[in-house]
Amino acid sequence: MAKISDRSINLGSFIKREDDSIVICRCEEITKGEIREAIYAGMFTFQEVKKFLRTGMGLCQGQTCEKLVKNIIAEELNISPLETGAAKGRAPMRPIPMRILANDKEGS
Amino acid sequence: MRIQKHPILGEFKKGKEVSFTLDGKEMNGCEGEPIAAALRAVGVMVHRHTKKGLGRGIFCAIGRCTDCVMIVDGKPNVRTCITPLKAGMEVKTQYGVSDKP
Amino acid sequence: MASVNIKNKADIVIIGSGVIGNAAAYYLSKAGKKVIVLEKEDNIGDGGSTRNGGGVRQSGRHPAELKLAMYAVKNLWPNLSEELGEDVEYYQEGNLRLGKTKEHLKILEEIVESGKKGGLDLGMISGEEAREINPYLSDEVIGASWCPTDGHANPLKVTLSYYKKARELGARFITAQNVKRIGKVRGSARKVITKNGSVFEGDKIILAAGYGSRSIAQKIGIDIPMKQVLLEVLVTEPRPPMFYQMLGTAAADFYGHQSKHGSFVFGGTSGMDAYAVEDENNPTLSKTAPSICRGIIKYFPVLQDLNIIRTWGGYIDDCTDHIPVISNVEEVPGLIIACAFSGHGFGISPAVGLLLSEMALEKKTTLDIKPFHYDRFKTKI
Amino acid sequence: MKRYDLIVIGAGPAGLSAAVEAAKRGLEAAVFDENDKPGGQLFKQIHKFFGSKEHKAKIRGYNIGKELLRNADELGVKIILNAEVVGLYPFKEVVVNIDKKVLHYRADTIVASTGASEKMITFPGWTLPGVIGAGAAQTMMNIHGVKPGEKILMLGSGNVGLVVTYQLLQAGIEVAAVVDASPQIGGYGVHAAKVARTKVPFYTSHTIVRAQGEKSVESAVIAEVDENWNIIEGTEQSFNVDTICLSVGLSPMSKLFSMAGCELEEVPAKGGMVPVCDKYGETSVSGIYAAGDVSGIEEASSAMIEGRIAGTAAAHKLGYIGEKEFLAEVKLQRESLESLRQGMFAPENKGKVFTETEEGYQISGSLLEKGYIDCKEIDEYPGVKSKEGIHPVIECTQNIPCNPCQDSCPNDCIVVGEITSLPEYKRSEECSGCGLCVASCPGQAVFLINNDIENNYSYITIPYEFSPLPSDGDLGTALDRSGKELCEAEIVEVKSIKAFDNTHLLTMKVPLEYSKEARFFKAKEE
Repeated sequence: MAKISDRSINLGSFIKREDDSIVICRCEEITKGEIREAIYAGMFTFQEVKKFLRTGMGLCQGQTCEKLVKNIIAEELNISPLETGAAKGRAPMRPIPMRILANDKEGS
Repeated sequence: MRIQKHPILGEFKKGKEVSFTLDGKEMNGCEGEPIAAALRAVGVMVHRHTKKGLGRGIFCAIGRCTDCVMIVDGKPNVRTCITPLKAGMEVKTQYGVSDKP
Repeated sequence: MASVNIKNKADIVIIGSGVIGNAAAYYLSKAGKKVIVLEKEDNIGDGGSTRNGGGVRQSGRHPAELKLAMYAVKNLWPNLSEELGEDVEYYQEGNLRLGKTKEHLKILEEIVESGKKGGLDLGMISGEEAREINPYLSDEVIGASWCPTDGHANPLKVTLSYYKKARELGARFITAQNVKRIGKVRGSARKVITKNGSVFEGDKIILAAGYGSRSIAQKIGIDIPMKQVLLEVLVTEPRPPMFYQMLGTAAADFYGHQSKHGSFVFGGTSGMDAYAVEDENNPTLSKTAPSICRGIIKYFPVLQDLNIIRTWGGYIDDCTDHIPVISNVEEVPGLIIACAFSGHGFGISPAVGLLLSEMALEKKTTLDIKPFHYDRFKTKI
Repeated sequence: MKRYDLIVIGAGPAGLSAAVEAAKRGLEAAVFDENDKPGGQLFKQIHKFFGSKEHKAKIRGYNIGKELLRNADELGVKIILNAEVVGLYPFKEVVVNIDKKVLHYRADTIVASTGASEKMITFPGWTLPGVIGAGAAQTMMNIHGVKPGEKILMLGSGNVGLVVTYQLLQAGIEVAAVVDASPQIGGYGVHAAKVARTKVPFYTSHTIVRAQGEKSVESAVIAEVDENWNIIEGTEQSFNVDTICLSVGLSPMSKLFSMAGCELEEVPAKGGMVPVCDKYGETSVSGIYAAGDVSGIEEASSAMIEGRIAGTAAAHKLGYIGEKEFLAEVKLQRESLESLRQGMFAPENKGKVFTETEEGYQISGSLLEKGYIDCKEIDEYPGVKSKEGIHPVIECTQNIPCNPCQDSCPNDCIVVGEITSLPEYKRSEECSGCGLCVASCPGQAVFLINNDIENNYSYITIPYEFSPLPSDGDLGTALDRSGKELCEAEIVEVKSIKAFDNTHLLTMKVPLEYSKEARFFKAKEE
């Protein structure tokens, strides 16, 4: 459950911070500042930030950054990281060439 | 960088020495070990440069983080930490998703 | 009924924060109206709006829908990034619908005929001509329909940018609001009552909750004949730019494009989708992605070594006649319904948003909405 | 479609144990693992395990892995390697990528034991090549035999950080420092102590400020933090290192359960998002079980028991065993699991700081802060008592569920009692000086002291697991618990027997005054 459901709450104006340039999503190279700015633009859940910025949408599928992004959202919105929602597990669990996925058979 | 005699594990059973190329330069590694291990053993740290031009290397070493990807035999985004080294492999530093800076 | 908290009163209450609801919220907020948008899920745009292939296509549409698509492509899509202040990754590089057999060509010819009749720049081209446009196509392609003004955009960015901009303009979005029913006041639809007990009130209520619209509409005596159909999408690792056309096939086995990011986004069906288990988890089927991959490889062998990094599923609200309901409900004044987009709502979403805003403002609509009337459904005999 | 009684996903300690347990009862079981070798993290764990005999205490992780594999093999468990599970689909369908084909399998029960991934912290420069996970370091050195770096800074002092630091030292790598933002070391004191005595400094209440380097890491800057984790200005210091190891915790890899529609919950004490399970490990989807780190971060010993419980539950669900046998077996396993979950490092005590033991002994502040017990404090503990002739000195000062010292002593000199209690040395019994307690202590906290062989000299026997191994007559330096050089020391005996399992016993001769201080030996550099 995301805790904040009313999206009209006022976060004030976006103020840049010194550590905004740190890369959070290593695959897609999304910085902390970009994530913070998206939160100010109304992206209040992990999924929204992800869909808006591509955090966790790269090759590794959020293995490294999911927790980090949640923590940033939680900090900005003053909620617990548990209240920022989660990404859904989706196939394939590891990158798989199209040629191999196309070659599906009944196991024996 | 190779551990010669480990106090607990003794000597490591490695595959035979084979040669491969990194950006055209010939190097040696042990057959069957991950490409990343072979590269680390000869002191290579940078596997790729991101779109923004930042260097990346080994990070998780178990195929999860995808930071160590390189172009192997023409294919980009190959996770070198879990891809076994074979004789004659052509390994290239990856820039973004291509082999050109 | 208890009086409604002043905070919960608006000019227009929109149910559903998908691309349709968000677009309507944007155009209404831009017109200076007070708007409340209610979303059932915890996330904005959690349904089909952010689970589709991103086609902005005019070709292959029903003649009535074609007008909406042509209007959107001509007047709304080109400026959308600028208007919303976000790059929605709109590319107008044409649509190739591919055929490999004579039967395919027949299907394509019908599509071309229908499009042309509607005034669309759409034609048949040969396999060679298709390969000139897209050199990666397999030699097996013997012909295609070609619509140079079609394209694609990033559905995630479009849905959330409409949200972002509407929010900036003062629209109030509230998530986790599962609507129980629409309530009437003196004969008109005015109130929206949620399962958690909140009550919202508006002069107009726009019901744009995808398939979820059906049960809400039913409670006020309206039934839209639609069903949920599972749709799956997959995305590959990024590659340097290869082509930017929107792609589809006569056999409708897959569709998709290369995105600005470099990844390829392909959607499709396997034939098992219409009767897939309905589940709030939007599960994918184990055999659909392989089927889509086989489809892609047949037409684009060069893509076969690309890694798939994610697959996902969502449900479309498939209408019995496969065109949407975009309609005032005359018998329930104040209620406007926008649903049953049947899997092709994304490309027309800016136009639909605009039309909905006009309907809510009781203005003459820019385009004819009669064909999308909620009460149009007839029996076959 | 081929259907198994049980499909296990992940051939680590939990998964293999589940498969073994199920196969024992007649289930047809298959285990899929994405790696080219089974065993999960066990084969990276070259240290001796804690616990008691039933938990395979004092056996090294990789040997436990070998044993599990042997068991699985004998029972006909099918272990399929290089098998990447693509997804877990509705109705317990497992789709797996094997040898360039994607195969669909069904199972009546599934145990997913997919393990954990490493948590990360961010700081300027954290994406530089040379910043790696502690797990990555372990994989590189213990599996591939390649040093992850020449000089390393370890970030995080939990058990993983401490164990990996020690393994880095064993691999011949220099460790510049172990840094932790918390004011106390997070892992076992004994793990810290074996690192501290090699002179690796601990910087608690310190954090990394940045990693520096042009192409890859060349140095790391750390600084002290106050109680609110804010950096104290002017405390920055730099270390020239080529590698920074991150060891800030693990988080369960529960994506497969999410895909399968199992209910998940975020439990910070378990490390993150875990499937909601009943006491047998069964998730909200009937027939799908979770075991090991994926259901909550713990030690491999607990993972094995969880695996056994899940495997037994699967056997019961499919009617291979009756209710009575099931309940009896699970009761045993649960007791064994509960005994591991005791003491101050129990999962439920995560984040708590203890100042005294269950018995009421003060916990050394120096141990918590710097990794070693101050010489002034050491006499307080029940394992540290002097006696004429040879006798053990057991510097084990925290309540950890572990008792190989008691188990190994043929003369019953050592008493632990309750598994988490501090070991006590019974002066009434005769110590034969066999050294089994020294070699079997997974924390390397037992030493033998004999002050009665030679006037004015103390003979101190220490556990030693480094290369090269000194020999009789070698001269070197005796180090104290902090790694400080004390005096010249001569090796008078080196004992290496099979039962010691590569923990060698070095006996060094030092002046009597250092009897209570000298705890490590540094060979003279060639």
